[in-house]
Amino acid sequence: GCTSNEPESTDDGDENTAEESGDDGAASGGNANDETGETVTIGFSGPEADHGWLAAINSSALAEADKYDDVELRAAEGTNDASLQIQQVETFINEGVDAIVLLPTDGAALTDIATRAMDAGIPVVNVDREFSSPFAARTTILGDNYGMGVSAGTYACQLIEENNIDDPVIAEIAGIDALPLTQDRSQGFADALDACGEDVDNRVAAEFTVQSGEAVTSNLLQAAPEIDIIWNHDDDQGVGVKAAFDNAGRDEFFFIGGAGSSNAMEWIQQGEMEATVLYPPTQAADGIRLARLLAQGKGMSDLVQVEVPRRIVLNAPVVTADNVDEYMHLGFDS
Amino acid sequence: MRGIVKEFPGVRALDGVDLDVVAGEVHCLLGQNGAGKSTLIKVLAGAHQPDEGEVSWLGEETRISDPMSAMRLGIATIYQELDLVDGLTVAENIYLGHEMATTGFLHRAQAARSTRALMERLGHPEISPHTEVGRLSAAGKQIVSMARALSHDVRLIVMDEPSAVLDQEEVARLFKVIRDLVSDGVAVVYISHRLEEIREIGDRVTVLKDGRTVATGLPARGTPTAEVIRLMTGRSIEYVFPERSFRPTAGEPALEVRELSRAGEFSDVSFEVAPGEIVGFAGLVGSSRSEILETIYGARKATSGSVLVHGRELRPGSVGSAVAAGVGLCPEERKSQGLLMTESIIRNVSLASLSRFARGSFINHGAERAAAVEQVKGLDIRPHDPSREVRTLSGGNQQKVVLGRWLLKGCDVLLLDEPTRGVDVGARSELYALIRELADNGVAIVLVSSEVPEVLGLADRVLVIREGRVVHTGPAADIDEHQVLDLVMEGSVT
Amino acid sequence: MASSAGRNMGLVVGLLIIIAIGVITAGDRFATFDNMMTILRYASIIGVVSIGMTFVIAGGGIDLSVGAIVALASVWATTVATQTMAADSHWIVMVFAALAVGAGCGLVNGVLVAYGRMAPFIVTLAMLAAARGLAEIISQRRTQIVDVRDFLSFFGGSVLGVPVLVIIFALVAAAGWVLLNRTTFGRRTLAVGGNSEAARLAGIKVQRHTMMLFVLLGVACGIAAVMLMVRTTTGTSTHGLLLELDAIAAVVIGGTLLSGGRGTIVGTVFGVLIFATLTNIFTLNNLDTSTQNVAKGAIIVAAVLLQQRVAARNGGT
Amino acid sequence: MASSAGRNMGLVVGLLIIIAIGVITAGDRFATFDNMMTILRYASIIGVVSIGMTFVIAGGGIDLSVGAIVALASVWATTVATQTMAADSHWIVMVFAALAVGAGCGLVNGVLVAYGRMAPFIVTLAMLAAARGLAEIISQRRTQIVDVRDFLSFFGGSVLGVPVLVIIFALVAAAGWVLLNRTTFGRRTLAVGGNSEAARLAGIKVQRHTMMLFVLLGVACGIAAVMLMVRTTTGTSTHGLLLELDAIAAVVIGGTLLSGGRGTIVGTVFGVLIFATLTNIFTLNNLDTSTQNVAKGAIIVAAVLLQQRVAARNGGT
Ligand SMILES: Nc1ncnc2c1ncn2[C@@H]1O[C@H](COP(=O)(O)OP(=O)(O)OP(=O)(O)O)[C@@H](O)[C@H]1O
Ligand SMILES: Nc1ncnc2c1ncn2[C@@H]1O[C@H](COP(=O)(O)OP(=O)(O)OP(=O)(O)O)[C@@H](O)[C@H]1O
Ligand SMILES: [Mg+2]
Ligand SMILES: [Mg+2]
Repeated sequence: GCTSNEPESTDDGDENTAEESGDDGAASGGNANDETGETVTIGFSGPEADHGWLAAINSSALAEADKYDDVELRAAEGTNDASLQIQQVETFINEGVDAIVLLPTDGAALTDIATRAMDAGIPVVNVDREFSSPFAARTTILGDNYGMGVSAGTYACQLIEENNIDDPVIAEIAGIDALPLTQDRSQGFADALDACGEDVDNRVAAEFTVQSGEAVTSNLLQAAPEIDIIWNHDDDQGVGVKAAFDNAGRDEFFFIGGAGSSNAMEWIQQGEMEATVLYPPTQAADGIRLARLLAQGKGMSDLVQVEVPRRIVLNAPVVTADNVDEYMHLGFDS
Repeated sequence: MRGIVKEFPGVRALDGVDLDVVAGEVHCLLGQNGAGKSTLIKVLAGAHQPDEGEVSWLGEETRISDPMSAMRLGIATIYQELDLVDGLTVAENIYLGHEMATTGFLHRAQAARSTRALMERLGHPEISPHTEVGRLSAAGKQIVSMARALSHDVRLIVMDEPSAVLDQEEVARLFKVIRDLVSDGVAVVYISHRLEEIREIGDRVTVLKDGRTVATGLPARGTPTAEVIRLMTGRSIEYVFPERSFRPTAGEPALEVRELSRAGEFSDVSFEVAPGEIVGFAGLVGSSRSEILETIYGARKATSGSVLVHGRELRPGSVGSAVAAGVGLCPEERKSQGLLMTESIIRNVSLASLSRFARGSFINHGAERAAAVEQVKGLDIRPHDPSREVRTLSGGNQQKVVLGRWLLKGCDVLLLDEPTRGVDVGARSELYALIRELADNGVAIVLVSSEVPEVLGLADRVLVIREGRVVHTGPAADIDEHQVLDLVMEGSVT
Repeated sequence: MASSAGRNMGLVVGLLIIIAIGVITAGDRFATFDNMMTILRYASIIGVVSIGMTFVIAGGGIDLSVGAIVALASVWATTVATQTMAADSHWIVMVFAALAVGAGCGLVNGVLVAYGRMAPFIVTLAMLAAARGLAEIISQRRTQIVDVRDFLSFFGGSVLGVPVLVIIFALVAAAGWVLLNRTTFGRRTLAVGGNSEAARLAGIKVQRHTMMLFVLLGVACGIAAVMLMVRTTTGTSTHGLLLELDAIAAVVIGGTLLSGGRGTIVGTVFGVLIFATLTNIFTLNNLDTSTQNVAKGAIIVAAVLLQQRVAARNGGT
Repeated sequence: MASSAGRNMGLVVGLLIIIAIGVITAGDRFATFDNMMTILRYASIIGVVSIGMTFVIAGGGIDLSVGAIVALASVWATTVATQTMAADSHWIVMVFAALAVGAGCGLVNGVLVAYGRMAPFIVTLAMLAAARGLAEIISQRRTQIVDVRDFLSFFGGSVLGVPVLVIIFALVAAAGWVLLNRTTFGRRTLAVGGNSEAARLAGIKVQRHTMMLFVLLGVACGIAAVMLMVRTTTGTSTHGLLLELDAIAAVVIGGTLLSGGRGTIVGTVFGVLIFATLTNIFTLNNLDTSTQNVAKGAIIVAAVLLQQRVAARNGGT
């Protein structure tokens, strides 16, 4: 229940929509909220930027904070160790920052400390990997991992139908298998395929790295001499996956990617890739913006609501040759 | 012990050995290198399990399944290879395995007190219970091993070549301890290659040859040495030192040591060795003779002074420079300093002269093997199989392997630190002849030995070292054993 | 004794230098009681494992599987079955489960090393793979949330302002110190690590002892798993990733010989604190991970060199 | 000689068993030339590193930084600057850059271990952190794509159906075998690893030799980096993650003693092939990663035990 959005405070909403500064380019939609307000300190902590997508998460967050004169960012960068990340958040609490943006290594593991931050009066913006308690974050902004799988699966079903493939061989190259997000993506993919009566024939898991992508894919290609559709969870490892295709001289299948790196978009433009399912790394940047608004007590200018909403779930659109130009600017360097 | 058989892969180390020891006697166990003495006592100590045969204790047949059960019976053993833990202190080593403790908690003060008492009894009050054993010399370690054995409540104490690293004075102390033990009714099994010791301390003798008992219960004093040697070796050996043949010639010394010092160990050591000359170092254990040799060799860095070989100064602290100049060292502790235990005899022997068998760094294995075989034959290393792992050789044979390395290398200057340690009488006289022969061929030799007769018998010139200083230099012919001992003890002839 | 103090001098100096850097670069935020507790809480989990690791390394072994064992223990102790049992009876059930899993894994390691005569490196590498795989299978790769409130409130609290986790670490360290320095078990550990043949001839049951060392470390991993469950309120197969490297580094920087035969608990505690403080300072100063890594590498080398030099000056040799 | 064949018997048997499993569970897809080449191509990169690792381990050391060095070398050799130079002159520039970086890192490791007298484990742990951090900084965490076509086409091709990468592996293995078994360098390596004090007193320059071993491994890492660049057409800081564990496992399973003094190149090659074949069979059978991990742990233990038993029967002691 979102009890915080009191209807009577809509009056203040007017000033939020009053002006557009418009100097931030199309994507950022600048407005009165961008005007310098009281200076706030925001703590940001994310997982170790050990591959392109996460590196883009970090760099977009830093870049976003840089745009605002009234934001002082404490970036405790990168770790895959929940215990260490807890230490980082504790440090933020000790320092008394005004808001925390947290992309947890593991949502559940960081829930307790995030709750403590909230109890200490520091609003927490939860990015990407969701906490296990609604009390742990003021706002949650999520990429939709399950939805990503669904998009990929649905698109695969569409391909099967359009191309009249009988008894299609479908392969899946997952990311780090031990991560819940990988499980969510695979689940979504399986559910969507199930809806059109298909299932995954071969599944391997890489580690989000180019090398692991290449290694598992070259073995996968041996395991399945004929493949119709391959969905690769992650465009970072996709570079390796693609190299394995080229090494083996195989291209009989539709190659669908995930996340949406610039490489993937270029491949789509060049016709070397069928599609990729977007999972934008800009959510941390959005997190920074929201944290700033929260700390300054502002709402979102495009909403009538006076306050920042509790939960924002990003869409996971499929980028294909038809619409790639539209999404090109979101592509990140992997 | 009756009909003990112990086989190792490829060797029958013990082939039906009998041994009877009665309370209150010193029973000497003799035999050539590799005869099986150490193996036999390891069976007795529970460190090896015999393949056949039985052990009776106090008239009852028993099975000694591990070292602990031997200790429970009251059997304590001093092993040939000093098996102490370097990182632990003297007291900790002595009580290792039977710590003074209640419910697992140590009584450290009590252990230190008892250690001091033991050291006192062994005549070494200067060794502190808190010293790390790794810092002691070989002799110091031997004394700790003895203290270790005495710390048990023993009825039988087995000593495998305890005197090998000790000097005469130490040996005298050891004998006093043994006599005390014996008079308390403790039995002692004593192994040594120094036959004169047997005569002095032993009551009865058992002789082993090739894993078999060839004689048992011989009276130690009543049996002539020649007879013992014949039993051990199957032939008779002239147990004498070869003729000295060195004639000093004018010309450059092969090795020249000038005012060599190392802080805290020795100072102002100067001497020269001419080609073909043997210079012997006499001195007490701990007088830093080994350190002097190692410093000459560059294995330790001198604080001051210099070493010249054929007039060319060696780079201080560089073994490479010494080896390149033709210097070789047979180190004191063969196991830790000399041998690659898990490698073959061939590879141990060829180690210092590898490049000789290599053409452009590719090794010619045939030539290498042939050279090693020659050393195995020349030194009579047993068994004669050169591809055997050194680990499986008896102590004396291991010593020969180290020697073989430098014989093969063919040095101009050879530094020998206790070269006959643990070598049997037969081999010993062969070694003496060999050292002499080397000298006759122009090699300059520095010999360190704790056996004064050996130094006097072999060397042309003797340096007496006392507490890191040279207290006497002179021709070996001009000095006798007594004078050396006086010098060693007092620093001057009385 | 004197030489052991000397050996630790380098570490004291090292830690002081790092603290000085902390005060200079982030003074007001670094030198607070809260921040100290933050450092200690973080250090406590690695610390407990490192104390156990000190025994295994001093005894001549090594254990690469600690992180995986922590993960498996945390997963096992937070399954629905275990938690239901704990909720019905007492939270001690969860603790017991974690310790039992830890001890069990340690036992397998120990038996293979001691009686199977396999290299500890390889045995524990195999355990690393197997335990993490098993943890994934049991948890079905889901993060399991701890629901037993009593458990969390017992371990999550503080006594006189000191978090229970930190107290646990202190107790484990104290117990480890006594065990290593004041008992026959400790002496024998050093003997086994220093010269196992000599230890055997002295009548020590070397194989059994080696096995016990791994069990001991397994139990330490179980304790660490409990602590991690408290800290993160979860059990998951990704807990303790690369913990083995942190623990080994702390132990070795502390002055325990990797080849065995010498071990110091005080040194290990210092090693852990040095790393934890460093990490905290990195956080306070907004350092990015790449730079952190480079700095970490340089600091490890510098710390060991410093410690060696100081030890050489104070302790001889 | 005889005993070395005996020692490898266990490995031959192990590999045959694994191949049999492959044929039974995935016959038609497993036993094809293409699949064999896939296995070999996969094995070749780990293989080259493992050959180098065999020397370091046989010489009494260990190197945890190989994966990080591979990453750094691959990044350095694919920077815009290097690639521009390579495009302007010759692709050999890239190879040279990778080898130089590898050798340089190896040199740092070697100097610290040999002359700084630090434990190899710690030195290379520090290098692991530092090299990866540096690779991230240089690449700004971007995956750098290889554009130099000549480079890719030279190394990416095949000779008589055998991929160039596999040929490189074969050449490195052969050179390693000769170096270890037929030269003074190899003999000295075993001596240094077996008893460094004895080696020193026998006149071997132990420190210099130790240093050289690390440089040698560094060069092997450089070669592996080139191979990885070819295979993935990229250079990135994430290359070679956990490569160190794979390499060490292969070496030790092969029969090289972790404590030094004994090394076998043939064994290492078998170790690498066993792992690579196993991974391939897992994939062919669609095994999930968790089960793979558990199986891998069990197989490592089984392989080592098998090898020990066979070696004990054939080789004495
Ligand atoms: N572990 C082992 N493996 C194989 N052979 C061994 C082993 N230990 C000893 N031997 C062999 O057993 C025989 C007896 O050795 P032992 O050490 O008992 O001789 P020893 O009489 O003590 O000789 P020394 O006087 O030289 O010490 C030798 O041939 C030796 O090579
Ligand atoms: N009686 C002793 N027992 C044990 N250790 C001793 C004794 N005397 C001296 N030490 C230690 O040994 C060191 C010197 O030993 P070193 O081995 O150099 O003497 P050495 O004359 O070569 O004796 P050895 O004849 O046994 O080789 C001394 O500095 C001291 O620490
Ligand atoms: Mg013997
Ligand atoms: Mg000496």
